Amino acid sequence: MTIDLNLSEDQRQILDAARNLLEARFPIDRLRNPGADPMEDIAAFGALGLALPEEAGGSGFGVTDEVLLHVEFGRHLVTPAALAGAIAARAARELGLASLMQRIIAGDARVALALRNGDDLTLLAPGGAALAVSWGAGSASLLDLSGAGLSDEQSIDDSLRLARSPADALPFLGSVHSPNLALLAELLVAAQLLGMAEATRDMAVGYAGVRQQFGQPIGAFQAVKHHCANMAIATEIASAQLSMAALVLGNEQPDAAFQVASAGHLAQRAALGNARLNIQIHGGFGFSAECDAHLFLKRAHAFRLAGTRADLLAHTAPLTHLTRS
Amino acid sequence: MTIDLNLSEDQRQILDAARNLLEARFPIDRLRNPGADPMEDIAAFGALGLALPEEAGGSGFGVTDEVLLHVEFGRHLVTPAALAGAIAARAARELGLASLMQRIIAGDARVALALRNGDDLTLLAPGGAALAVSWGAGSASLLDLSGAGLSDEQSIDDSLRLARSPADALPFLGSVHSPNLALLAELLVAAQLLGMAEATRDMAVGYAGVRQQFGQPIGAFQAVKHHCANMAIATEIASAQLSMAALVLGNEQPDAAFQVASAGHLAQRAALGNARLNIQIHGGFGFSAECDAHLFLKRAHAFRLAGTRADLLAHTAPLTHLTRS
Amino acid sequence: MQLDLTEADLAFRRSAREWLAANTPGEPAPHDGIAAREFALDWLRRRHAAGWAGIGWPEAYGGRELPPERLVIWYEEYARARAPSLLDPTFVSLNHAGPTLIACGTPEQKAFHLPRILSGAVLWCQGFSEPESGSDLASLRTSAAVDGDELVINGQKIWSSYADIAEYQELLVRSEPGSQRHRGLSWVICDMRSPGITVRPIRNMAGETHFAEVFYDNVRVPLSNVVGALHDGWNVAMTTLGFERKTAAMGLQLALSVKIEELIALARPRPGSALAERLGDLRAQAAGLRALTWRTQFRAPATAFDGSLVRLVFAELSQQIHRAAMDILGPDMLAHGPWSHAYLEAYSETIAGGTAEIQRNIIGERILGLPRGGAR
Amino acid sequence: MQLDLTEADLAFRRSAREWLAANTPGEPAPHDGIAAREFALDWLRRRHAAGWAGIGWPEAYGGRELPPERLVIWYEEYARARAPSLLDPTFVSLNHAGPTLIACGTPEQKAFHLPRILSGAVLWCQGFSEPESGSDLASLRTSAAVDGDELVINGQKIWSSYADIAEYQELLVRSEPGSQRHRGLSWVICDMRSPGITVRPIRNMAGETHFAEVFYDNVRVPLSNVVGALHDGWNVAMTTLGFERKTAAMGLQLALSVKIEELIALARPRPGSALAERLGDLRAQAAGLRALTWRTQFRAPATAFDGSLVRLVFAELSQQIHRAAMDILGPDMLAHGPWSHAYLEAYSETIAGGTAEIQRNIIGERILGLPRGGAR
Repeated sequence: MTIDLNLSEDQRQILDAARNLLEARFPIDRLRNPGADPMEDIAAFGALGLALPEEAGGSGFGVTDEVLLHVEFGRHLVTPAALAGAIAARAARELGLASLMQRIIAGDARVALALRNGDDLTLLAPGGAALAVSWGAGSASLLDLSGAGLSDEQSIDDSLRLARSPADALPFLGSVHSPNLALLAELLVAAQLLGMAEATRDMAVGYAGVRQQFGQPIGAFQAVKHHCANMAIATEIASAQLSMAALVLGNEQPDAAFQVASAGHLAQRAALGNARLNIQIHGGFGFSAECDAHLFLKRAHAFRLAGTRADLLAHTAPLTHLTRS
Repeated sequence: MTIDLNLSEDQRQILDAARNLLEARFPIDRLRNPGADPMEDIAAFGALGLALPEEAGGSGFGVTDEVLLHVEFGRHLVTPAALAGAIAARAARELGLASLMQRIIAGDARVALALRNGDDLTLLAPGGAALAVSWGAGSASLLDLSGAGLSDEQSIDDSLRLARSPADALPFLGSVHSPNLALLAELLVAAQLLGMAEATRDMAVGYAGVRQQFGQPIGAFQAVKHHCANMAIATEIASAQLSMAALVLGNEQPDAAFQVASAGHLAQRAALGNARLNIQIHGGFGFSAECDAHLFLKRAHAFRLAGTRADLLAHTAPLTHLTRS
Repeated sequence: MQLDLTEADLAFRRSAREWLAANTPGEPAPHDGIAAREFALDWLRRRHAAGWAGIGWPEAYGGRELPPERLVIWYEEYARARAPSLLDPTFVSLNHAGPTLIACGTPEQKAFHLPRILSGAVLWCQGFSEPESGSDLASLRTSAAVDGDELVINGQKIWSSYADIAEYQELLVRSEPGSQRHRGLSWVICDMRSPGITVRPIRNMAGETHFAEVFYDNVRVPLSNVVGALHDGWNVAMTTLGFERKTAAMGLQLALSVKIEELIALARPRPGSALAERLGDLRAQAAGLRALTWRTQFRAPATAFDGSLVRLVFAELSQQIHRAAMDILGPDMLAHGPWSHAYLEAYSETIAGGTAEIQRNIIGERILGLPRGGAR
Repeated sequence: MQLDLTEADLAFRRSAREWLAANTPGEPAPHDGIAAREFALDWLRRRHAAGWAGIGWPEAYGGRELPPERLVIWYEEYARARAPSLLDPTFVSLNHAGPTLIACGTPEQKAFHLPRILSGAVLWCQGFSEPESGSDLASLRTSAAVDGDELVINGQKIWSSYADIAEYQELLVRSEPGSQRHRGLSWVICDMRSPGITVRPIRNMAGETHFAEVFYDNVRVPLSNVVGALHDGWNVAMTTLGFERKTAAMGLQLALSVKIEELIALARPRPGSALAERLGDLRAQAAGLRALTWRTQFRAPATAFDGSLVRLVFAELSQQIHRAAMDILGPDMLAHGPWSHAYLEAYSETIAGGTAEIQRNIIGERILGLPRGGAR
């Protein structure tokens, strides 16, 4: 078949390995004792150079493989520094900063994720970061944090710290015009959001199957059952579109920008909608800090802010599958 | 009490009389044999001059009373010519066209409702109409249909005919700048929409209580029960706001424009949302022409088009109750 | 995962595009009655004559046994050409009855019916729903008593599309007296010209009469018309359900995408406006729905329940699109026309073939494994 | 129907406005703990000293017995002055416990407790929910055994706001052993300093600890602390519910309106933009909610179930407003601040005091008269 949406053997292996790592080292429980996620583990896994060519020190996998990995990262609420590192490594390479790229891939140069906020930047996971990455409108930029003397603060998410700075206070290491890199960043954000949507769907369904009220599991009641069905629908459509966008971007097809924007839109909706319903289904417990539900909500907001809200009418939406040539 | 939202004795009497008339002469069933609604009955009831002063040939009631009447009209899907007549009579009076006003109030001059559609007008219920009324942006206009030679056509609603004409092809009888009259027209449109929302809520609840599936009334299932609850919520909030807007407009309080715009917004939502849910709750039968559900949907669309979509940020939304002085 | 079309695929696309450009009917399809029948059959016959009917069907019955990639390309080109809606009177023949016979029919049933279906010689209709068993299909009561080598059918069906203009009906009946729920049903081929059948068309809210009630008064059907095993009709019907929600889905979805693009062209929304966001959201949803359908086609394992999810997303997206049209087109939507008509027709999407509420139950229970409620 | 304020009403408004302008605390209220207690009680004491506490309460207990018009004016001015949220540690005292005692208490109970509540001498908390009976309040199991002239209480409550800083608790217990559902419950005044009570604060998703679990180990409460008849606690609790959803609703709603106006000022949306439509819709909903509450205040008959509807509309509007804030304020919402805090707190609106799903059941069954499902 020339069209095949099954996982390849390679992909299955990456996923298995990633799941083993994440279950062992990144259980959601770890977030109750906040501290920076160990980037060594992420780097040792090869996550930060997964889709870079082997001659550049990467692992030579494709966009679709990397997307699958970041879905798993989203399920485990891995620090935004992982996504930032993967994008920053590419930006460094395109800027010809080979040794910086190597240090990022190796986990030696930690990268914060910079969100634009008017004339200011909000940096996610700035702790110990040597640089920050931001992107938008077809380009990506690296910022030097080494001399910035940033002081980080607690975010609403106990497990995520942030720092704020005027944008012009942070020196540029370089800015590269690269529509594909910007699209890839959007795609990885969508992947992480999808992972959160999957995890909250699973949490909600699991709880609805065991929590008893009025003499039966609450999942037997249509109101809760239909909430779960809506979570499943939002997740499935976002998941399918994410794969499609990854394939199209990987093939450098002309509709990549539209497909990625659609994936981002659907993933944002799924992650936030599911996070909300998950809290609601967990009731009073869901509103307490003792339940993990709020962690997914807060991270979903952080990652949604990392993704742009693309204008879905700016590109052509193709009716037919477009080929490269 | 200086604030009292109970119906006055007068209002109870008007409502009783209106309900008797409407049940006898305007059952929904009548719409299966399309023909123009008898305007004589409407006129004889005094509906077209209800809130005009007695010295002008009206009945001397207030805005709140007239609103209650038009809610009942909406429940019975009375021809838009009734609303058009009530507005046109006022416009004629403000234009000093006393004899035209008398003919309208008496039901002798039938009035079509003109919807603006770019440079064109769409006339609702043009059959036998001598004139048409339109309003917007603080003014109301009367158009002469006598020489227009309009040919009417079937609308998607078998019980409602319409005609289309370039706006400049219909001679103006006059245009009056009257923000209060335009607000009143919006308010009566909202009243009719609320009546439709009430009727469809009642239809849906009635059917959900008797239609059996899976061995019990479908209203016992949360999905249907919550649809009904949502219909009730939308109706109640629109109803409360309609009364508030009527009182405020009747008192000529400075927040009338905002209150009327809010009433229109909530009534549109209730009428269309309830019409849709009513069809869904009736299932296959609801989709058939044999069920009345579709009539309410189609009329709700027609009346929504008669109301403007006011900019709800254009006015001040008061926090406190504003008094006239 | 891969997504690569070959040169041969592209050649196939060109040939489909050319044929459709030359042959797509220019006039709108009639909505009901004999005119709708003739239009749909004529269009099917033209496709059949040129080798474009049933291109995924086995060659033995007139198809071309093309793989799913080619079907996708065909449906893409079909939508691109603005060809007539697939939801026409041939829909049940081509997408329910035909595939069910291919999956469950006897060699004789297949040999007799499939070529007739594909060549546009006959139309089929469906006979599943009953007045008292709308969403609760398993509660159906139309009876079929075995009498020698015949079934004698009594009862009533409803919402049978195009029953008034069809030659055959796929009919689900209770063949085992006293059986409960899903057990004891049979799926039979019913000749609509049989004595004892009365068809009463029902007008729908869009003003059309493609639905009908069908009454059965001692209608005799040979036992050889049972498809699958006697009393095993539920499983056969579930096969049909799977097909309905899979095979033609691609084409129907792309037709929705065409509508979204038409609306964008009509509305020309200002960037950042509420309308722009709404239309952008519809576009993204349509893209996601297409991706979801590709997934059911090109990823194993796919189940009939995936189809349930796709069907529901399709239904609600279709209604959202038509509602947007209602808001964009203004007073023109009050007059008869293709958009106002499509708007009204779309109300059946969340009702026919299982209400949205039932689809959500299925997703909750069959896909997610949530418990069934005593009452739901 | 009429809506006319008198000169005396307007004078009352001026005096409220002036007092609030001079006395409204300028600093933000602490969220939990002793600081929250002291802030709230201090603010209540100031209002009490100036005659602005319990203005609708009977004069005998320190109130002014003002009619609903005056309460409306007071709440309007309170919101206009951006005075501290009514949902502070005194909320249960002033809006649950106090009104319940007024309605159902003995003369002794009223004489002792009401002045203490109104003067800010004590705080009350609620003890209704239990871990296994969240939405299903009638399934509660905390027991109260009659022993002479005392009740001996054992069990556990949860989601008891400010239990760690309150002197008294309105406690709903099963006083009749083996009783089922709504029967056999009693509503008692529990002194939180009684031996056998353990309070464990629970951190919520906004990072605050105003909720708590309360454990009862042979806690002795005099029978004279039962409010209403022994074993008739369900009816007493339903009274409380009615009050909760009515009296303070006006002030809470106007506080939402203040937030909407603040958002509009912050966002300055372009006319016709998606954001403008969204904020306009919120404004209209807030207006409608206000009108709905006026209706429950000024139209007879009003029932507790009307309150259910108002409560649900309020809860969902509150969440919509805070979601809009999240979208408008961008990355700043990730940092601690009043808006991000309020956004997170708003998640409790559709859970605490009966989930949105339960409220919709109540509307369907009690207001609309639909049948109860075997399982819902």
